[in-house]
Amino acid sequence: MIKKIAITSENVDFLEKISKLSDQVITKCDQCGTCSGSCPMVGEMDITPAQLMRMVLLGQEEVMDSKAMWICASCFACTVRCPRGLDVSRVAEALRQITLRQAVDHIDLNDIPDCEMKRLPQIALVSAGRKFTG
Amino acid sequence: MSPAKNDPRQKSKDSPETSPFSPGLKIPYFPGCTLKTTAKNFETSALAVAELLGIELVELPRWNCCGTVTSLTSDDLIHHVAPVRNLVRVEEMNDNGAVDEETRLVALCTMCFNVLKRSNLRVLEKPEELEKINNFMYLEKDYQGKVQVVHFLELLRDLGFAKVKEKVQKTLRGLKVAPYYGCLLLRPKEIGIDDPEDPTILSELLEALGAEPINNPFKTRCCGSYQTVRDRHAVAELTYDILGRARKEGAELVITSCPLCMFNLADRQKEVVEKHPGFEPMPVLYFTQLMALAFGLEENACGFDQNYVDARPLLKGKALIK
Amino acid sequence: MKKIGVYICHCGGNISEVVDVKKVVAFAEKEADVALVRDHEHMCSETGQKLVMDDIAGHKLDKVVIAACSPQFQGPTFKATLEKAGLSPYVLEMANIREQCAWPHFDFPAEATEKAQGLARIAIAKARLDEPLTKKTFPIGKRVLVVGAGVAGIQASLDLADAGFDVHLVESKPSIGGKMLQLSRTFPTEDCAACILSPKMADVGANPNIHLWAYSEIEDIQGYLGNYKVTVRKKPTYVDPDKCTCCGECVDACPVAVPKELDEGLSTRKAIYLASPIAVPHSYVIDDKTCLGIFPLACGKCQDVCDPGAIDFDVYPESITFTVDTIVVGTGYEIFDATQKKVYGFGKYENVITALDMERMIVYASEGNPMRPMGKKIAFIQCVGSRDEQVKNEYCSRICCMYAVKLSQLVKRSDPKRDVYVFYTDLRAYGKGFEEYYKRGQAEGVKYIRGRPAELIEDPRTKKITLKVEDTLTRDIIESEFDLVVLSVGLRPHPGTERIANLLRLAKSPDGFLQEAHPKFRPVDTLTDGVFLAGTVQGPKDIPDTVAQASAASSRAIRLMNRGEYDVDPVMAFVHEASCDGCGLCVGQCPTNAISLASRGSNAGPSLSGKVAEINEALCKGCGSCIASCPKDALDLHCYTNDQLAEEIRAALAAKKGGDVRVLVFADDMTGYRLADNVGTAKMPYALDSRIIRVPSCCRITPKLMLQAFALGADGILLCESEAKSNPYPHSVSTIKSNLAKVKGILENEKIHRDRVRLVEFVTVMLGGFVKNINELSNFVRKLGPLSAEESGRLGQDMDKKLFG
Amino acid sequence: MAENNVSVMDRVREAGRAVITGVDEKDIAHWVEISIMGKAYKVPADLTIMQAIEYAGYRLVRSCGCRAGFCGACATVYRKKGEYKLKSAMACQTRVEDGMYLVQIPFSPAEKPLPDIRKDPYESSVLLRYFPEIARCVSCNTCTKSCPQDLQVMDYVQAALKGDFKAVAEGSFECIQCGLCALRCPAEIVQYHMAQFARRMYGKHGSPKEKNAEKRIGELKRGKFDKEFERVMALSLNELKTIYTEQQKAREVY
Repeated sequence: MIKKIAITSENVDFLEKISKLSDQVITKCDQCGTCSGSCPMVGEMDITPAQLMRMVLLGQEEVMDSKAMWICASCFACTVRCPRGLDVSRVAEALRQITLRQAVDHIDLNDIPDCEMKRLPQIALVSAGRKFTG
Repeated sequence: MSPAKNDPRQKSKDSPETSPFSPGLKIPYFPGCTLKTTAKNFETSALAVAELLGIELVELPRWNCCGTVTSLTSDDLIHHVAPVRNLVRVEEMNDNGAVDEETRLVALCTMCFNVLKRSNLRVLEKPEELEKINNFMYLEKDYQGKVQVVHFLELLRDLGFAKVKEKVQKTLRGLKVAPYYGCLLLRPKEIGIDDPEDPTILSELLEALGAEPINNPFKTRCCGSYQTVRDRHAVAELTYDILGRARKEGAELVITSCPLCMFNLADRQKEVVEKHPGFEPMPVLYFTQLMALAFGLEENACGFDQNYVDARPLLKGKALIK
Repeated sequence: MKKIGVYICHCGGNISEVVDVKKVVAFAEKEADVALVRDHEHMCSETGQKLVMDDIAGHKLDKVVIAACSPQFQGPTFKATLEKAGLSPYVLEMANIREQCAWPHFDFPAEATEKAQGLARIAIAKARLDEPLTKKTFPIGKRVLVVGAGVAGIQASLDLADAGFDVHLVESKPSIGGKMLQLSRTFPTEDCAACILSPKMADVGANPNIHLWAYSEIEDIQGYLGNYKVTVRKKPTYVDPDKCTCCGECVDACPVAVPKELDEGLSTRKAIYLASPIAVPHSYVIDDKTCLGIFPLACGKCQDVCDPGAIDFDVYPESITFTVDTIVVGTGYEIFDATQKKVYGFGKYENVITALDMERMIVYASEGNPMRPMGKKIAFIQCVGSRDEQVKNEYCSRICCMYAVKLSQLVKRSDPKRDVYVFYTDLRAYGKGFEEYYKRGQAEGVKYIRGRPAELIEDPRTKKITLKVEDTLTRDIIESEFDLVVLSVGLRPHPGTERIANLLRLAKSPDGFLQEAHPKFRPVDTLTDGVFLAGTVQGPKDIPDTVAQASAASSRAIRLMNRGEYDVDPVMAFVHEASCDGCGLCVGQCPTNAISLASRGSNAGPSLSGKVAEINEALCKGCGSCIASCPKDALDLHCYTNDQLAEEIRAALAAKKGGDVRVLVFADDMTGYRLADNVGTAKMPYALDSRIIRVPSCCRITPKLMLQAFALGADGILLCESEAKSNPYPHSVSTIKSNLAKVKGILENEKIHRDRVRLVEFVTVMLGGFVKNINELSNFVRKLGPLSAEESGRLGQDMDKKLFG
Repeated sequence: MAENNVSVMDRVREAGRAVITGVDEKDIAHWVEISIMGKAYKVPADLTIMQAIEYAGYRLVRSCGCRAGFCGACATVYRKKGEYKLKSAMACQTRVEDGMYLVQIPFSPAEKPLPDIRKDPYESSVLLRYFPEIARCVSCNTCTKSCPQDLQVMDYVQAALKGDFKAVAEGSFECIQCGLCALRCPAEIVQYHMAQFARRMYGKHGSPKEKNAEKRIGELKRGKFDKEFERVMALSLNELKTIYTEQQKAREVY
């Protein structure tokens, strides 16, 4: 099913919000796809990082429903390669923050199975707490 | 505060300090929570080799969580409080004479290093943010911006790998080791300690130890980091690729400098084997463990017993341990 | 007793509907030295001009003042009029009572009329001191230096030589031909590059008007338009071209094999070699970096086998110096060093090559002796080292799209079973026949995939390359193996350009290529007189563009030279020898090095060094920036002399009544004055108490003149200068700033507000800004109140001491 | 039982009144003006916050307990005129000051996992397992600032993160479980429960055995106090009441 999208002033507001939060000039994105090709997690994602950038650029808030931003591991592989000097991982963070700031956590630390809890090192739990809970 | 004087933004190797390695050198050291628990062998081995190199790593008093992952949004200052608070402790150490004119803060854990350095950079570039944080922490002394965050590997590079070589008792000849860098030691550029696409610092260290560095094209590919909590199987796939590749390139052993990489590369091999029964487990060590071995330290300093995949059979095979 | 004719123009009501022309006439008649005053409906009309000519003849006028529109408009017309009437065009002054008076002040007829009188007075005051100067003319020869013998240099040289000019063509390599010599075929027509280039190369070799300095470097260039002294260092080839029969025995004898430049190191050559089968000059060269025969003579095998005895190790570099009149720079480009793009593993992976490598491979393949296998599955990666902030090259290299379109279909056509892909971000087929050529490639089965590959990984065993990329159109991640990956590398400025740019003071644009004088109207000129740009030295371009630009450059050079002389306005600095004491302070001040110290001529004067400042009029650009540096007022500028400006200032302040204020606006020719005209044309009102005085550049307004202005009753001074980057005198803004600092300092010492004098940098479109700044200053000084007689008095006292201590 | 309840409440109410009974407002020299839940009151200057609230006529049936600074029930927060800082205190231990804005806050709700200190392994990960939220600590130090016992709360939370039972136990030793830290924590950590668990684990597995306690247990086992027990068991309810009241009088706190 091909969706029709409208481009309205709200779209611009969303773009501006994300641009401000991520401190990136998202409109500079040239859609070359370097970020996607560099992303170690892209195989797990429902939309590619470049697609994510595109949707933000067009102000499609549906991007918030995608999983991509939660799958991003903030490894900055895209950051060091983007020909336009954009930091995609910061854009992903901005999208995560918007959700988390509405007190909607992505994971509940209490749901982690005990067997995992026994194994996981602090560093993993703390960073997960940072990225997935608000 | 003038960053120009001792600019932490400078990579330590470029910093013009005169003889940064006076004998009996004491340097503030930030362990981080994981080195106190699941990565004890990282710390013990590191402290031991540092001592042999004439460096005393003085643990930061009252240190708190480094912040663990840098908060990347423009307005989220609260998450930079933790790192800055630690930097304040370093300045305190200088004020109360715990160390002598030593504003370098050494980290072993790559993630701690990355976060501390990045927050330091940020508050130095944005004085207004530093002011906010200082006001927020009104119970602490203000952070003056004097601290320079360095990774233990940088310290070794500054010291010179030749010096490291001098200390080698038992050269690791014939040991094929693939360095694994991961992300946070190299990225983003302004934080990284080496070329983000083609780093060599660990290979140089290995050569100093007499081991044979194996180039793994996936040496800078992310291990999945904290995603290991959300989706361990996805991470296990990355581990499979990275280690499988190292094996393909001829490596018998992989070294890393990050406790999270260690967990994802080593402990996640459990999941890897479940999915890929043919997978041949690959021992993963902290680079400091190999140093300890090469420096002739006894096994408990090396802490081989605490690694998920036991490296000892391999090392025995190479007659490096009994 | 001067005889000044003053003419007031109605401009068909444009002026007369606001300004009471009769009153202006009446006013002008009372001015000293004025022989006659007339008004006319249209001064610029035939009748108007005739009127002037008749008066010059009839009343023996020696100066003419025309109060009408802006001199930017009809200035040239009236200058011509004066010349026709046998007067120097430099005794014409115009009072701009349309753009600066009638139009902006249309709402205030009375005040406008008063101002018009004031403007007329200023013009008359200046006219009094006008000298009957004539255009300066300098001789110029027909000698041209062309630097770099790539396709640009070759084309420029041939054009110039054919036009009968004397060309020195300098090339650092053993043979001319440049990069084009390495190419397989040219897009979009697929001509054999070497085949179409070799005749031109031969022409160069054969042309008697071209002195070819191959295997030579530019050592030094001194001088200026019409007199550039060039020193060339000729490297020894150790082979006497006259004796050499090109038998090639020596090559077989030579034991040293090194990577061959022509083949990008894909093949080897000997230490003695012929740069290319079609090399010009067609003569062998010994590469003394690798030869074993050069001090100490350890080998000498070639010498033994050379029957004609053409080889002589006992030769040394020689420096040759000659003089040229103009210079064409065509030092070209080098390809981006792909090892910088680490993710692509060039230099590490044997199956990752550059497009230039591919050009050579195709050449060899087409000759039937392929230098290496190409494989069945080939990928081209675009924008390698272009449009990439990570390697600090943000620009598009323009040619990579099309050469990839070419190479991809050449390899596809040579073996249709091949699988050929081009990975691109944007495909730019902008040129004539380009799009059609692109389509042809697609039709032949080359597949274009939109996405920039992120990384290449080599298989340690098969050495095949795995490429990872997002197909940004389908949003799929492609991860797939290739036999060969070709990097479409971009262009970088040639390292050799650096020296030349420094020697000739040529500016660079942010991308590192050389900066043209004007991006639209002077695309091949530089800001250094008589120096022109040809080809990729100015920026990436393809062969036709390069050739076109080379021809353009040569014709621009010809335009300067073919008359045998060239004219310049006499707006130039000159020295009052009587007051120059040869201290030399001014020498360093001149941005074009036009000032030097010469031994004193006849008329004696105060002297420290026994020398006196001398102006090289061929170099002087007439900016006037040197004048402020002279503590002795020994320096001056024709057409804008110290006395003239002082008189203009005096006149501008004359009618100032007690209590009201006056702001002097000095406007530079390039921008400030034109801006004032635009503001007038737009009928934008501004402070009536301002007076605009035209200068070549505000750096002409010395601190002393500013102090004089205050002393004479100015309450505020505004300097309007073109912003530094579009300023014809790039240094002027900084000079002005230092002058300004001096004056502000003195004002402060005298407890006078430092902001009474200001500088504003403009571009010609900032109309609002111009008005705003004038009004601001006028309101500002209005608030402060006019300078008291006592204050201006103080500023007037021993200015030299204040300025030079 | 019910009767018991009432009598306890009566004691409490008496205690409240005890402050002002027999005091004639005319005799009170010093008064302070405070606001309780946004309403202005004038109260004698020498009252505690809790007494002031009760003087103003409020009846505290929660957020008050031992009135002796031990139970932690009356922990509260307040602001003062012209200050932006939100201060915290034990209402029963802090004097009212002029211009205080007061409200008696309820206990902060908190989930308390029920670990078993006998079964649970004495290893660093166990704290995180029961209290994963400590991983969310941002070291903002708000807990320390809000602790009425002036404990270095943040420091012991950080110690918990490192699995250092001893540091947590010692750092939190004087915790009275008032819950203000948990109430103010932006990371929604329940510091005091975690600390209690840590103390117990440390007590059970970490800390050295206490000599005297073991001695006393021995004595009990050996029946050294059997006689005394028998005597008490024999007493009637009223006798017991009197003994208890005497004891209480002896350590009267009002």
